[in-house]
Amino acid sequence: MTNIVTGSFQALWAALRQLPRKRMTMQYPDVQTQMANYYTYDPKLGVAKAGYKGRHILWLDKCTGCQLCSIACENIAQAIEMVKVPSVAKPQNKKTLFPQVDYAKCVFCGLCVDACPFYALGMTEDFNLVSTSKKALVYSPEKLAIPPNVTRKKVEFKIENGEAYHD
Amino acid sequence: MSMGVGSAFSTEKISEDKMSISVGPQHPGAGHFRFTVTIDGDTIVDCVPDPGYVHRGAEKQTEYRSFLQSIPMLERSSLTDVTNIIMPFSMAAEELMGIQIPPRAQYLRMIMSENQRILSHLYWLGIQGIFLGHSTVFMWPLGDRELFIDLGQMIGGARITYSYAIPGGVRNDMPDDFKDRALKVFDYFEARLKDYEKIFFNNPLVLKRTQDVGVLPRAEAIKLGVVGQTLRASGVKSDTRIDEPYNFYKDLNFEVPTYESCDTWARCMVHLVEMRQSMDIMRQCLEKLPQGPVRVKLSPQQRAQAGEAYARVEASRGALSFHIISEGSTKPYRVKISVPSFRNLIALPRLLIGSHVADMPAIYWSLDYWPVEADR
Amino acid sequence: MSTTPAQPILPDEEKSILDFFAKLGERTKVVFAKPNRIKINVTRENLVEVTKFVRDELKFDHCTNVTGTDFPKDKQLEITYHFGSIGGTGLRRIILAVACRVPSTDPLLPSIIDLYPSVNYHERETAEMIGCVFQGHPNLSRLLLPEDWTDIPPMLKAYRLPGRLEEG
Amino acid sequence: MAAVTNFEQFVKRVLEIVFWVLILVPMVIIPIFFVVYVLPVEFSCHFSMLSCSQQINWSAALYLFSPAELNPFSPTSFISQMGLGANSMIFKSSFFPGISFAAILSSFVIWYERKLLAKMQYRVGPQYAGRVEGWLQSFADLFKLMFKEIVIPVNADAPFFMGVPFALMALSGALLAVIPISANIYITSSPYSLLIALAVLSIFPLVTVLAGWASANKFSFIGGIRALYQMISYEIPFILSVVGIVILSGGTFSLSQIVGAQGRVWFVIPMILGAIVFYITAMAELERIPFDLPEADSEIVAGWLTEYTSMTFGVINLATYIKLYGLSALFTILFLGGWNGPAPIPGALWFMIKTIIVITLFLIPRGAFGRIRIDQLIGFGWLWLIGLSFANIFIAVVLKATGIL
Repeated sequence: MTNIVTGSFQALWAALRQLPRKRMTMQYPDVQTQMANYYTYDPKLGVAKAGYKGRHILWLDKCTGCQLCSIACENIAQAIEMVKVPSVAKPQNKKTLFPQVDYAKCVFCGLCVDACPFYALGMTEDFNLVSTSKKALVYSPEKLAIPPNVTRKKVEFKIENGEAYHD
Repeated sequence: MSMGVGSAFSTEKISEDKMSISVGPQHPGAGHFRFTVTIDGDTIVDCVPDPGYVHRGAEKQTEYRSFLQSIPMLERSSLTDVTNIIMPFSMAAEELMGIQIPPRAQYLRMIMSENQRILSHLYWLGIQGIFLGHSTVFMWPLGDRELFIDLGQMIGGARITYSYAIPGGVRNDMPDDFKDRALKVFDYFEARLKDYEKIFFNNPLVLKRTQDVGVLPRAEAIKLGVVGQTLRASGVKSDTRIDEPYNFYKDLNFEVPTYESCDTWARCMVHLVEMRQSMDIMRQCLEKLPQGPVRVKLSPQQRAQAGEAYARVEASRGALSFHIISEGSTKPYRVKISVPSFRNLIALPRLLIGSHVADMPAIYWSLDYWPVEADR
Repeated sequence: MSTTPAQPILPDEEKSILDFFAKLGERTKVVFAKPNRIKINVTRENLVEVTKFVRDELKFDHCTNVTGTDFPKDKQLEITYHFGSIGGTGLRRIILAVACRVPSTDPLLPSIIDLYPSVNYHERETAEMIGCVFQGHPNLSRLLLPEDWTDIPPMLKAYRLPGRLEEG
Repeated sequence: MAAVTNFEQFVKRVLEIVFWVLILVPMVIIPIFFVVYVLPVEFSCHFSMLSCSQQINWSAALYLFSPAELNPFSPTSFISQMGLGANSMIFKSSFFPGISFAAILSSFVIWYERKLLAKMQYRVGPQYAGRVEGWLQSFADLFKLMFKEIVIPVNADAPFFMGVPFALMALSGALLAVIPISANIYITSSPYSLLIALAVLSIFPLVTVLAGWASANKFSFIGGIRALYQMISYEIPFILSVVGIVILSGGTFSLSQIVGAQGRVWFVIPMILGAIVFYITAMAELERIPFDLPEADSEIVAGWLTEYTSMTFGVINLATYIKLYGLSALFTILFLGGWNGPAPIPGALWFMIKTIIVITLFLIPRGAFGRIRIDQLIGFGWLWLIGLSFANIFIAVVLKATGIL
């Protein structure tokens, strides 16, 4: 019986001592955490560089239209399609073939980045891709080439004095 | 109104004094899973599990994909346990391809795997809390889980599905600031676990609900072939990390917790101690982490030798093994996944029959049954 | 993880298991013996007998996995039981695979559920996925597939996933 | 204020107005009405020689027969003569201290509970409704529930099924009727008000089992049966725990007189065992964690509430929280000296402060405990609580016989 009483009070105390602590909740639509760098792949070393795997970024100056990313995606999500973009004329890409990503299908595994031998594809920290139509989720090569612009206030996940909170 | 007549789904006619209730898939006490229990008063007299609501044919799907392309699909079978479910696949594939991965990659795999174990156990703890009516223990672990999700994100680059342990090593090296952050998180969380002990593991009402509930004796646990926490809570010191050490587990010091009481409480405690162990293992890994490459360069369409490989690891819920048969092509001929949830399912009717209706969620979730993983 | 050498050096436990199977003579045929992994072939007539030896003499006390594989070239189905041991000394690292080949046209084999209660759901899953019948199993009803599944068993090579036309 | 350009904005604007009217009426106009019309009457009661009962003998009928006697320029007397004044039964039972007051208080108790629980659980709780810490969250929920469809199951016993929310609301109102807020603010005054409160509380399990039965759902049925088990086995220690109070206060069942008997010392000090038993059993009566077995969501979906939707669910919830207020008020009256307190703060305010502290005590265990099992619950009730309440009666008898109190 004493165990029950002391145990109950200990449980109550463990709950009540959380009252003055700082909150862990992140107020997401107002703020967001600072994500890591771009996820990129170094084909010479054969290893990737750690970073957040958000939406892709396409460096148009480097893409040769070799379709390897599209082939890598073939049996995974079939999200990458090679499209002709005549308006973007680059010397290394005579056929003006560039990848176009459908984010309704993409699973963000990043294996397309690993497949690119020309340092042309990376993944950015932009994860907020919500849209009201499926068509808006198809990112054309020109849209992929724009670096993301995150306007939200960024917060950090801090651990101090036995409290973890977003600030 | 006729209560007590069998439900529309039951095949047998049930006598008037018994009632059959269908738990799941739209019941808050069961995930994508259904089991029909027949109750006599407050006692369960029969239980028929019915898995398969989220069967997606992962084994069939692998026949169409190369080894590398199977990874993102396979890890979605078990979202709380992604590294552990693809690691044996990669190990078996590497055995068939005849390659050896560098030590640093193996250490990174261990770090991610133990991080994943904490994530899975915290998720388990949250659901076990809410199944016992304890809403605070639902919120706390799911909040503190965020810290470990962040750790995983630092290395894996995603919140849940990293596709990290691929055949040939790991995708990328860990960032430089990982070690400091990880040690900070472990210190915080170890202090926090004392609060968890007070509010859940030593809480008298939780003890009342879990002790001597759902007892699975040692001999029966071995005979039924259960794995993981269920086996260790029945007093069997069995863990693939010790039985058949993969990666570099044989170089590390860690204890496998076992309990002799064989009940739901023991299964809870095994989860708690394993979380501490995992943090300890990760500390040791960060200490011993060797320098070197992390990935063997393989073609995305790497060809495997003909033959068979059977690789197993200790996943968060127990021993998880992949049996891969290859005929020498770029795609596996047959992949069979033996998942801990599916192997533990056999204990569910055994434990539920004879127990109270009120203990049903507690026993069910103490087996750590993850329907998506079991159905594959 | 290393490449399997042609003649692997086997630890003592594996050797004693192989010696035991050698004693059984014609009833078993060792397919491969690597460290930690041994696979033997048995015919369906000898399956129950051999698994009884495996359980009682070799102390492999539970089943970890049952794989059903379709070999359309041989017109055969291979059912592979993987046994693990907890009670046996030094055997926990070993997985013993007992394979049994049955013709696709007559996919009957005896159930070993009386010897190993742990194969219950594994056998049910294999039966519905590959279309074999485990004689003596008390309840071979649908487990993972939907109740209204009317196609051929899905793990047969003849079954093609809808929407995927290219060669698998 | 942007100009209304299309139909969508028009509808939005109208809904906004309706929303604010619905918010303002209970939140602002009723309190203003109370301050302007009721408080003067209250104070005139205090300071005049007239007793309150003499002022309320006017009714609307009088106005019909002799309108000339009314003075339309004195709003106080006009309202009171209309039978709508602060001392009229209609005002007291429906506004203050009756259902409206309790409902508004309950809605804030719901918000308060959610915030408190969130703080214990390391999170923030409701935050957006009302701009400041989500203080209007209960009203937002209320409007959400209002726009939901009421679904009556095919096999349900529709009259009983739909009658349950009304019965629960009526019972909660009946519980409030006998609970005085201060020496002068009460709905009815009866020498047997404690007995009436206990009698009303013992009807609740019948309604819950009726809800479980009428829903034609197995989970509802199990929940109803569990509620019946739990409430009936906890009824006995609940009633026994207040026997000591009755003994100590000289054999009276009137709540006002029980408060009067606590002038010297609050009964919580001699009757600590009774207070503990009352607290635990009241928690079981309220189906609050750790005794929320009848609506255990992980076991039996939502128990006897499973089939209730929309405002039927809302009304049941509201009735539960009004019951929470009623039981907390009862605890305050029986053990904490009711409206007794140092002079500058009026008695009613003292009463409210104490009641809110008691409500907090009822809310806190939800953050620290899980649910217990039905056999453990009943065993605990019969084994410990009844024994403790008998010990409490014994203490009361000893104290009374020795003349200490």
